[in-house]
Amino acid sequence: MPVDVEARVIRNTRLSSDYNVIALAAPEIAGAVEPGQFVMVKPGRGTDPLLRRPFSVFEVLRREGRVEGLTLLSKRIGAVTGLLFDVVEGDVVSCLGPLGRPFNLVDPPAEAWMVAGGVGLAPFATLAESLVARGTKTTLFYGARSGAELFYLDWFESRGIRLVLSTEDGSRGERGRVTVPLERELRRAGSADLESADIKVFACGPEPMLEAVSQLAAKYGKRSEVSVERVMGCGMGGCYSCVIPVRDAGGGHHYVRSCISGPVFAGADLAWD
Amino acid sequence: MPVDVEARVIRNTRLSSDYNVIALAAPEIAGAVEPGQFVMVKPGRGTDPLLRRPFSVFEVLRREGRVEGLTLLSKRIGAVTGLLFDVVEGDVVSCLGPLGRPFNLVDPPAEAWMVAGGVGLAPFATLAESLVARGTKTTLFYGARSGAELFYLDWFESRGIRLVLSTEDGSRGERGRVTVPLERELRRAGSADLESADIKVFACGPEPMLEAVSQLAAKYGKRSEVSVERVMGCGMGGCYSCVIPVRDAGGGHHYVRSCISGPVFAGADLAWD
Amino acid sequence: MSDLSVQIGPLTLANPLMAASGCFGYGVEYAGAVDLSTLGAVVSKGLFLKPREGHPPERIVETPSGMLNAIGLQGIGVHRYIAEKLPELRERRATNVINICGSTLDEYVELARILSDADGVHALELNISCPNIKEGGITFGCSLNGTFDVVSAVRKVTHLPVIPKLTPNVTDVASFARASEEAGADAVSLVNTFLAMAIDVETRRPKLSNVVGGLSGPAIRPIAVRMVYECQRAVKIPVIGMGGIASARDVLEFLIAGATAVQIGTANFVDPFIWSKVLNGIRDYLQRHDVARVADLVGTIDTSSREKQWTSS
Amino acid sequence: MSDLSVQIGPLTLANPLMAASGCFGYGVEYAGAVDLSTLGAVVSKGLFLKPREGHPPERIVETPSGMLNAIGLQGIGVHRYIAEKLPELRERRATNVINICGSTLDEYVELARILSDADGVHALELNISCPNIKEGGITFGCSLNGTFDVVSAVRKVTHLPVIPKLTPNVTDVASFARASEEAGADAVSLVNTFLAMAIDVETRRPKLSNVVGGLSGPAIRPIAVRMVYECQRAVKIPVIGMGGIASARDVLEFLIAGATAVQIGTANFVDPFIWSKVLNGIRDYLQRHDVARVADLVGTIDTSSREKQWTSS
Ligand SMILES: Cc1cc2nc3c(=O)[nH]c(=O)nc-3n(C[C@H](O)[C@H](O)[C@H](O)COP(=O)(O)OP(=O)(O)OC[C@H]3O[C@@H](n4cnc5c(N)ncnc54)[C@H](O)[C@@H]3O)c2cc1C
Ligand SMILES: Cc1cc2nc3c(=O)[nH]c(=O)nc-3n(C[C@H](O)[C@H](O)[C@H](O)COP(=O)(O)OP(=O)(O)OC[C@H]3O[C@@H](n4cnc5c(N)ncnc54)[C@H](O)[C@@H]3O)c2cc1C
Ligand SMILES: Cc1cc2nc3c(=O)[nH]c(=O)nc-3n(C[C@H](O)[C@H](O)[C@H](O)COP(=O)(O)O)c2cc1C
Ligand SMILES: Cc1cc2nc3c(=O)[nH]c(=O)nc-3n(C[C@H](O)[C@H](O)[C@H](O)COP(=O)(O)O)c2cc1C
Ligand code: FES
Ligand code: FES
Repeated sequence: MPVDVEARVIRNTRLSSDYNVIALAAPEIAGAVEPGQFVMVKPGRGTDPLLRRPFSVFEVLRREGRVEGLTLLSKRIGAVTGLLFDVVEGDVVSCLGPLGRPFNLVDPPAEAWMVAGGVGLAPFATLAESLVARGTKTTLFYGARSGAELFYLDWFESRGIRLVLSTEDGSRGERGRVTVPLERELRRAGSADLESADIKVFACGPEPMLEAVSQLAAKYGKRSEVSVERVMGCGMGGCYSCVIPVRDAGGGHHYVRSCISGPVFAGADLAWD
Repeated sequence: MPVDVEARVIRNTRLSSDYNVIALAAPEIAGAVEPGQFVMVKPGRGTDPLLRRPFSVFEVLRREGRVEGLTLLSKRIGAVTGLLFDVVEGDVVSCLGPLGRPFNLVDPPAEAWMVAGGVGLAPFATLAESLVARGTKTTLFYGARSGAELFYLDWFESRGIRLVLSTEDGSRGERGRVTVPLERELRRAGSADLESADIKVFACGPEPMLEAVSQLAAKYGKRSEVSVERVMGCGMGGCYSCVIPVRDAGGGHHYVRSCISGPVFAGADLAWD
Repeated sequence: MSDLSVQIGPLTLANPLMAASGCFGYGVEYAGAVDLSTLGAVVSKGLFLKPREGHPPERIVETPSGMLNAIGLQGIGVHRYIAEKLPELRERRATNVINICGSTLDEYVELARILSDADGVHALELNISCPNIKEGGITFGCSLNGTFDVVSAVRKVTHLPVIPKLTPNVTDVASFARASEEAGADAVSLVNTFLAMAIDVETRRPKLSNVVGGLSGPAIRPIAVRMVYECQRAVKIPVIGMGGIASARDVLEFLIAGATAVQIGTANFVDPFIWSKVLNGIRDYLQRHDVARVADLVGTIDTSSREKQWTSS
Repeated sequence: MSDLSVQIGPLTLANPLMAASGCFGYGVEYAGAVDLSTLGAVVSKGLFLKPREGHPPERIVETPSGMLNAIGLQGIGVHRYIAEKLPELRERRATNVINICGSTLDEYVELARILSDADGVHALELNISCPNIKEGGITFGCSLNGTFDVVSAVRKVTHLPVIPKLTPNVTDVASFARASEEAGADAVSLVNTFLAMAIDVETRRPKLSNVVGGLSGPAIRPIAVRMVYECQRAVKIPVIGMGGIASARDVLEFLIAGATAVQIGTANFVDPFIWSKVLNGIRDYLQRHDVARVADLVGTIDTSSREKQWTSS
């Protein structure tokens, strides 16, 4: 079960005018979290903003071998992300977690291809670490609006992750959507001149991207798991706000709560229609 | 007219587990404020807490001859004073002012006797400075629950203010209410062996204390001015929340808005019932 | 430059922003903070025929994202208002809407008569919705017949635009808008405050001296928007919307829901300089969205479903 | 140690804290966060006879100190509830209040019949107040006759305590409490959510797929407290209060206003560990104020005037 921690802000690192990384002293959560799980956070006091907001756990912080806390990668889009952008060391952020179903890892000789769109990078640092620990060959396809919004590249490279970058404005990596290089490489992998063709695709980003990635994976016969971001009121299965349609046996769909049945789903299970 | 300043917190000094002094970078207000005027402040963002709260301007901060900002002396009793207790350097506090009618100063040979109960000390630092600048002999009668809640004594002493202290628990100064030494000295002044018997009494603190001080002043034939603290919604005369009954010519009373007709009133004008 | 003017019956407002009754004193209090001629209108504090002392303190209490008030309509009465406040308001070229309150139908009629003869009065807002006083007012506002009767009686004695102010404390606010329209109102305004209370649990006493009070502020905004939306679809006369407006975004939300103009109340307490900020925000929006006249936004809410609709298997 | 138990008709609750319908899943979701047997009761998510898919997203939107929801009563239906959820709830010794919703009077009756035979059901809460669905429900809740009819029909077919849940979207909620009492209700609960809406001004589309939704959370608390106060004075049966409760202080406010028990909804989303915090806060208060039984607090609001009262000269 999740725990609720009144976490002290250890530091707030601004990456750009919209993105920041907040380090929180929440070792109880950081020690228990699995890649793909999330926390529900609330900065400040008072009842406005009222509800917590969901965030992937970005990094698990360790110091002298002990888990010290976790970080969140936040993109400023509204009330709570605005407050998180402005927190200072010593402020307190309520942090409830870990929540949700994690990614299902893959072991060698299978490969892992992670596909991140923008702030969808967030779940892939912990996923990468877990994959690397198992010796799984891992690639990060990472797309953003511009080169200035591609973060933590060194972090991933230093862990031996292969990077395939794209930006909408072409300022770094390939110009255009991240699905373009993804499809090219999937096609190439299908033509069997790659070492291994057992590839699992993991994706996080805007839903149209997740849909495209799922469909590409299916087209090239690969498994996929996607982490969806629906508006969540509670993160615990209590409110039924976060539903997403999944396919059922009869060919129809039904709504499931993405907070407890997800946020990670097999790409093939979602009813993208 | 008042101005609204998004004032940066320069520092937050905790004086006890409930009292703190916040220095705010609001030179526009600090440069215009007169003793007894107040500001309406709101820390944080969002709509809870919603309304600003009134605070006396405690000190005017000067650096190299220029007005740098002002301080507030705050006692933690609820939502906003709780937030103010916890602000850290760099936080922003909206600050609207200066507002309200100031004290009417006195010139030598008249003397000024300031009577403060608890956080009612707040308006007397600026008042003392103005009085001292005019050469007016000034005494501070200052009562609190205990010696640990008597603040800024050195500050007043170093400016040549005579201190008469009292505490409810007797841990410093005289035991009991501040009105006891006040009455004793008023009586003595009445008996004319004091240098001057032209004394004006200024008071700020809980309303029962203000009532007692006004009545004592009247009894001994002295003028008094009191600064009242009613719940204020706007501080500008807009809401009619802050009313206080004043006497009218016919012997009755009517409500006036303490934010614009006060917060400083002649003790004799208030209808203490 | 976009056209910000809006039309309330025969009255043209320079822009859709009005200062809400009881939240802007008599207007003169704010003359130093805002040039009154730049407001769409100033709605006066609620006026009775006679001066009133109002309720004893506590008169307000803060609640989550809102406040309760039970001022009890302290006021100087219509005659002193005309003698002491109107001249300055005229001089400052304010558009003055007078919020009138009666204990009886006759009082509304008399107030309307008196004010129709006064120089510088541009419209009458009929306060039939104040939750804070026992006599009159809300007893009209909670009855369809009462509403119809007050509005038509006032209509008969004045050439001024008549704007009944509706209470949200009813099951079907749109029916009150319809009754007002049938009775000859030029517009309706809503919402007044929600009847509410708060208790000090330590003393077990109500926090307001009047026990109950009216809830205003951002807390009520989603309910007010819904009510404006309902009323605008029910009547042809303009709807003036209010309740918790604190930003340009909030004004736009009311306009899109169907308000022709809006009033700002509680938020003016928090920020007396809100007016120019909101006006600039509206101008900016109109420009970004290439809308020529603010009036073109009114009621443009698009409720057509663009969601992926599907049914269960 | 203070006695926290309260009596709702024939049913004794261990304490006055109930989890509000739709805000606690089916209860089992929260079994890891709170020992369900320590709650006064768990009110189920609203149940229809048949499973329902509910509305498409967006289903919620945050508002100042509140939230709108238009879930549309997605649910598994009464039969799967009995088969799949009740056994675990029984095992965890939860006191189960089932929130039932019908499109017709007959559906309420059938639901009541089915649930009366199920093991582990302790009371029925009649949802005649959901603002989010077009069929049934609120059409009963907004009509005195409708309320009377549903309550008396259900009363006839069940031995379980019957608790109609009242809507706040009416002019005079106390009259609905009276109609419920006359029809044989064991208690009434209130408030359900306030009909409200929010608009995305950039797209000019409603933020909820259902256009309108129900406002809950701290924003509505002062209105809910007032309504509980009014109902408690109008009826002899217990009143179960809710609306924006987020702390022990808030619970005490409702009890003092006249609620015998309370429900917590939205605040459970914000803090699923709220239950023990609130219980501890209540225990602490009872001790500080030397109150032996929490039931002794109910309706103890003191409205006698102690203000200095005087009239104008
Ligand atoms: C499982 C999960 C993990 C997430 N991880 C991260 C993360 O690691 N980093 C991060 O920055 N964000 C993450 N998000 C998204 C994040 O929760 C939202 O950005 C946040 O809730 C916005 O809150 P706000 O108060 O700033 O915006 P609000 O003021 O609540 O909303 C501003 C606008 O954004 C829209 N909006 C709100 N939530 C979402 C959403 N989930 N998706 C798209 N639009 C939305 C609103 O409708 C509104 O129009 C995650 C979401 C989920 C569900
Ligand atoms: C002109 C003026 C100058 C003031 N100067 C100072 C100052 O320099 N330093 C300072 O610490 N305080 C000062 N006050 C009082 C200060 O405004 C209140 O303490 C503050 O508003 C409380 O806000 P809160 O959000 O912390 O408490 P809330 O959460 O709003 O209230 C907590 C409790 O305190 C009660 N309360 C609220 N306001 C007052 C009040 N004015 N008097 C008594 N009880 C109240 C409430 O009813 C409630 O029960 C001044 C007040 C006025 C009118
Ligand atoms: C302190 C106060 C006093 C008010 N006085 C009046 C009044 O005299 N007449 C009236 O019609 N409405 C009065 N109102 C209601 C407001 O005009 C407005 O309808 C309500 O506050 C909702 O708008 P808001 O949320 O922007 O404040 C008053 C409101 C407040 C807060
Ligand atoms: C997401 C959500 C779902 C709800 N579903 C139901 C429901 O199924 N049946 C019902 O009677 N009330 C339902 N309600 C209303 C709550 O039970 C409660 O009456 C209301 O939210 C006010 O309490 P609160 O402010 O503590 O949330 C729901 C409320 C919310 C927020
Ligand atoms: S977020 Fe509440 S059920 Fe998923
Ligand atoms: S505080 Fe609003 S009138 Fe004085």
